[in-house]
Amino acid sequence: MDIAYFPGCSLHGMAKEYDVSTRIICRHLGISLKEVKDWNCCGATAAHSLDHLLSISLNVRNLALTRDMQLNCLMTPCAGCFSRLKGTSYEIKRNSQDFTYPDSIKDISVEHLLQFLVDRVGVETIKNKVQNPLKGLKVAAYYGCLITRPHCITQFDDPEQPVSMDKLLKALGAEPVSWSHKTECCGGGFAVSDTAIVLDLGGQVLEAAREAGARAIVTACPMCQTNLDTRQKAIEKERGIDFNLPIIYLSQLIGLALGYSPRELGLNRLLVSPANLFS
Amino acid sequence: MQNTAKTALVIGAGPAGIEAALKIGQAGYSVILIEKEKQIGGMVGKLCSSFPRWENPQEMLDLKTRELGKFLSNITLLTNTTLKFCEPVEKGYLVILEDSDKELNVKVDAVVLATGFDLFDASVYGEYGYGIYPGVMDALEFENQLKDWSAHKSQTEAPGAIAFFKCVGSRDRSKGNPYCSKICCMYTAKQAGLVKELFPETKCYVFYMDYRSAGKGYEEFVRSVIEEKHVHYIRGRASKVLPQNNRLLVRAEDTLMGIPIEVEVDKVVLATGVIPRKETARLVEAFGINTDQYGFIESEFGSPAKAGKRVFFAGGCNFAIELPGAQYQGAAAAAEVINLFYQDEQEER
Amino acid sequence: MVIFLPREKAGELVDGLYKKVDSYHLVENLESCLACGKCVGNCPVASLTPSYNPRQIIRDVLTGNMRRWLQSEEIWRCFWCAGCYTGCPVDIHYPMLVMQLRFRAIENQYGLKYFTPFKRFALRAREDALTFAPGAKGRERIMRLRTAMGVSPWPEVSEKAVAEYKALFDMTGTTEWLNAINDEDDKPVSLTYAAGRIKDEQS
Amino acid sequence: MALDSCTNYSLQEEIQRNCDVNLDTCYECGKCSGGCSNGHIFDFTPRKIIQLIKLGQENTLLHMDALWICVACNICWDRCPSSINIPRIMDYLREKAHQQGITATRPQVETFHRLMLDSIYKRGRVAEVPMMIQYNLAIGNLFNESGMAARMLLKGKLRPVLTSVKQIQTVRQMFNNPKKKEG
Amino acid sequence: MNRVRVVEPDQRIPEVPEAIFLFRSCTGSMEYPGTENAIKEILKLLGIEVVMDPDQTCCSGYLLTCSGYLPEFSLGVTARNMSIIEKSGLPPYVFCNGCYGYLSELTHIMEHNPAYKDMANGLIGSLGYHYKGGNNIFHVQELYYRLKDEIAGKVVRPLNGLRVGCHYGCHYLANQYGILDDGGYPAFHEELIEALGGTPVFYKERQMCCGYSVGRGFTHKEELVQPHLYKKFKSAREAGVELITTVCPGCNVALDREQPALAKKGYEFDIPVIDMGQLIALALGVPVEKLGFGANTVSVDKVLKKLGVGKGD
Repeated sequence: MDIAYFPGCSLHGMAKEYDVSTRIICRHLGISLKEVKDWNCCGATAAHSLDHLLSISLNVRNLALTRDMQLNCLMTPCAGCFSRLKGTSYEIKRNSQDFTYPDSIKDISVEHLLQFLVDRVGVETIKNKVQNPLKGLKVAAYYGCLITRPHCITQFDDPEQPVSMDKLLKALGAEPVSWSHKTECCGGGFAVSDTAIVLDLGGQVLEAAREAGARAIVTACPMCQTNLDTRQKAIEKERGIDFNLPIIYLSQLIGLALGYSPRELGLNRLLVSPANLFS
Repeated sequence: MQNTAKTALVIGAGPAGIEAALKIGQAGYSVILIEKEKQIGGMVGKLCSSFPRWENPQEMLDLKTRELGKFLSNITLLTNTTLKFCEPVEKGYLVILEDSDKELNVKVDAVVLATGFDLFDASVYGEYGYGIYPGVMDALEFENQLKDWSAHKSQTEAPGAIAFFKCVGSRDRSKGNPYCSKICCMYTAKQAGLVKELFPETKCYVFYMDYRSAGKGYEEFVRSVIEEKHVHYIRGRASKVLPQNNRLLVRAEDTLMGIPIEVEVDKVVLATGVIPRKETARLVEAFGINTDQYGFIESEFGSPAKAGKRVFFAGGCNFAIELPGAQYQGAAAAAEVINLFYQDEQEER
Repeated sequence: MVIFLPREKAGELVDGLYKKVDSYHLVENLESCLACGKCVGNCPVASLTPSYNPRQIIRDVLTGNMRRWLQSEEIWRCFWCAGCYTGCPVDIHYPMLVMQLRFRAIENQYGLKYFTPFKRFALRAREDALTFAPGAKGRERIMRLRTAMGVSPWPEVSEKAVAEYKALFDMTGTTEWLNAINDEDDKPVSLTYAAGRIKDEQS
Repeated sequence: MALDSCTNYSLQEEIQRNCDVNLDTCYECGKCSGGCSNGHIFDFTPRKIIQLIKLGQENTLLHMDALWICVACNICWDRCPSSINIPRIMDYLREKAHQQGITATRPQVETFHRLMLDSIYKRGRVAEVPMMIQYNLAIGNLFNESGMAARMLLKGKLRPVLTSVKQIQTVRQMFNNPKKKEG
Repeated sequence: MNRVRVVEPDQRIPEVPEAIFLFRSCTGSMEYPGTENAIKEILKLLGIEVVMDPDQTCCSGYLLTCSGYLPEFSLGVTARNMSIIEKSGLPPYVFCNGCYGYLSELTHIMEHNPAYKDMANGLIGSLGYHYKGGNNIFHVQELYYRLKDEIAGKVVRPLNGLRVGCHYGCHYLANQYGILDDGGYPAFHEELIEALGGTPVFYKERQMCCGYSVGRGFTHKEELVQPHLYKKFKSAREAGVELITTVCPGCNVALDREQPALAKKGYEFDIPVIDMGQLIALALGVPVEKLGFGANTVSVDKVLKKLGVGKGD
């Protein structure tokens, strides 16, 4: 099937491996991703923090570009972009802005990779395609703030105790641990600008995952990944605990199960190396 | 004199239904009292104490059972029985009652619905982790727990701390229940008080928005729980439950201090709100009567207990209600039925 | 920079603290506090020092949060006008609570600097059974005034009275208790109820 | 808390109009604040913020620290029994503070946001490497995080190759919309 | 809370005593000796004998107790003074709210907690005293109000519309073991003022504490007491108050002595503050030199001029 694909800035930068692996698994699942032509940044935290109207208009442009491609489903692997795009379509549907938009862009459904895989592709389909199941790999499924929250916008899974990713991971043969911080915030928005907050919040998440006995954290959000991955050293120093928890993208894990090599999926690009997980 | 010409069907043998059946039976008319459970008593049968006087509801039930026994000639009690089918006929209904093996066709002249209420399904609140963390239980489960504890007090070791969350599934627009379930404040106070009775060392925290104790002796009851039993009330709706070293960590704001706080407890009891029974919806359809937007039975204008043509109601199927209230309504419904029957007889003469 | 205020841990609270605080049994009905805040509305100090909040102090005593009020300057600000008590729907004699909170503070050597002036007065009162009896210069003035009115130049206080007043001081151990207090070991207090939570403190 | 002298009694209406919320539905239950990711370091918890809006304490609100440490995790919005969109309110207040040129209690946060917007203005997308450099210049610490940056560079995470939007003017014109004051 | 909070004057004082025990107030007798004297003069005119006992000591003061005296001591002192009063067999009258509140508070404590009574008796027993207990404490203002009409009849120097603002003082109002009038909104001082031919002014902050209370004037003068007093005086001036009356030397000290400090800060009020007794005495024609206005910081002269009383006569 043809799907409009919105990679977003981080997948063109720091989170390249996420982009790559997503494209790989989609190809494998017979989905042709049509990257939105000439897309622009969703505005991220900055836009909605300082200029709400801007953040709306930026995403309206993206939606409009999608419509020009005659596609009515826009999929993005980035939780941030997802939240902004979906939020925008939610707001223009409620018409809370005193502007009018072409109706055609209102019924473009914005979906996050996870939601897309679970709802459209289906866990079974993926399960059947698994080449080498990730036997007994204990992982913590980390959803973060933006994939399931707020429910009135995302309309996907339980906002507090989501299960979709756990289902997916089970299908891959992995063992998702049950843990407390599935949807607690890692402070990603402040990754650069206020490290103290990140160390505090991110630390809580890592500790929870460790206590639950996970050997890796699976995420579907480049901010969470970058944040927990790059800050892990600092957090370890602050808390005096040696976590050594690789933060792996969902798409990479699926890729592995589908039989692709770690190198193709860019697992080597993670700061906390997952090498020992698959040896 | 005894008049068995007229028969009333009372559906549900909770306090309201029993009361209605008794009054109608005592007035000399015959009554069929059906109960889908094996036991009579409804909700009350599941409780281990009552407010505002710490009485054991079981005693009250036994009393009522004895009274029922006195009127067996008039009152037929059928447990494990449900209403299978009903069709309106002239001055009454033709109903088919069914239990495990047999069916029973009767013509009844009036029907009293006393199907009671149900408890809100707390698992809707992901943040409280009901059904995920074993320590988190809803109000009824905790009543059982209390019964269990008081039964084998000696061999249970006291829990360190228990947190009670109020307004779970009540006063929550986002969950579609904007109404106040009315009884939770009181039964929470009761449960917390009982815990302190059993284990004085156990710390009890009640997270509340405000406690609503409108009723004879209710305010005094709650205050006594706070002042004499030293249950600790924290004003603020609990926000999150996290597992922490095999206990539960409760996060909330103490809105009186304006400070986010954390409490580590062993059990979390959710004071779940009140919702209409599913069965009620079926009956409502069968008898063609009105309900409010939530599915609670509505009374006809100007009448305390009349729901439709020869159909009356009592107790929890109308709204959350405590034991005495249910009995009042049972009596009220009975009065209407008796009056109706009397009118019929006048016409027949 | 970020000051990381921990979330308050209910576990750290002292159980039944109010019983320990109210050692003189002067506010035994403290637990009946309805937290209605009428006291705060009546309070002249609260209107000047927003962080001073009788309701919150009572609450902290009840919850057993020792730390905050013990090191707070707030408890030393109370005017003892008892406006709170006058209005209280359950007749909690808040001033009597504050009195005992201050005892505790002194025991733990917090805010001694607020007490030392009274220590001076007390020890002088001990000398002539009159509180606020001034020094030599003041005495002259008083005598001048009183003579002008044609009354005894100094209030008639008998030797007996003075002696027995002093005696009571010593019998009850008040004297050495007072002398034992010296402001060297004064521990600092601050507006703890304002700290970190509520920023603008302008009155 | 001392009530602010300059009270804006229309603040509540203003916020309700712009943020599509109804603050009168607030139960004051504090569920938002109890779970708030950063609630324990907020100077005003979300519950208080709503109360302050009702009291029209605009000045206090625009100067508070909470504006700049809210992580926009949406927990408050999602748990609120009246589903009040608190994150949007925070955005609105932050935007207002920014437009009025009130210096943020966390300047570096504001700087970061501004640089991000600049980058979007320049090429329609965020380019991490140049932005980090600018940021370090702005906060006057050239070697901030440089150690980490090096490690990321080794992993090939920081790619100097920059992609941009072709029809950049369509993006730029969004910036000059009348509603936005150039700050 | 079934305590009677408010009583009628003739319940409080069923019949007017021929003689009373006047409880000396330290502040009253030293800071404003005029107060004590005025009372004696008035009661002489009303034909009531005043008895004072040199053996009576300071009541040992709210100020000190609630800032850290040991209650053991305070109880002892109170018991001792009360037993002296009991010996005299006269009704005890105080003219200082401090003494009033303090005595009634501590006697109440001893009544409601016998252990303390025994403890106190144990203390004073060694000095040869015994405290029985169960007596009422009265405040002279209650007597004034009880005798309002007599006083009105005896007025020779009417206040001819002098705008007087009253200050009740907290420790009388807050001490609700059966006081005159409603602690929430008292008005009997105003009635007295009217009886004397003055114009009572119900200024906004008339019930506001004097700020001297319990010595915050020594520890928090700058940041608390002065802004606090500023509010009170401001509202008084806006209401056009020419004179403030107190029934407590302590309040008098606070309201009177603090005004120069406020003036230094640029808040000039210059409202004289005298004791209710002194004002009544004036109206009853007691010679002004017997009232010791020399003790006041804020000069009372312009009030005296308005009443046509020269310093001399």
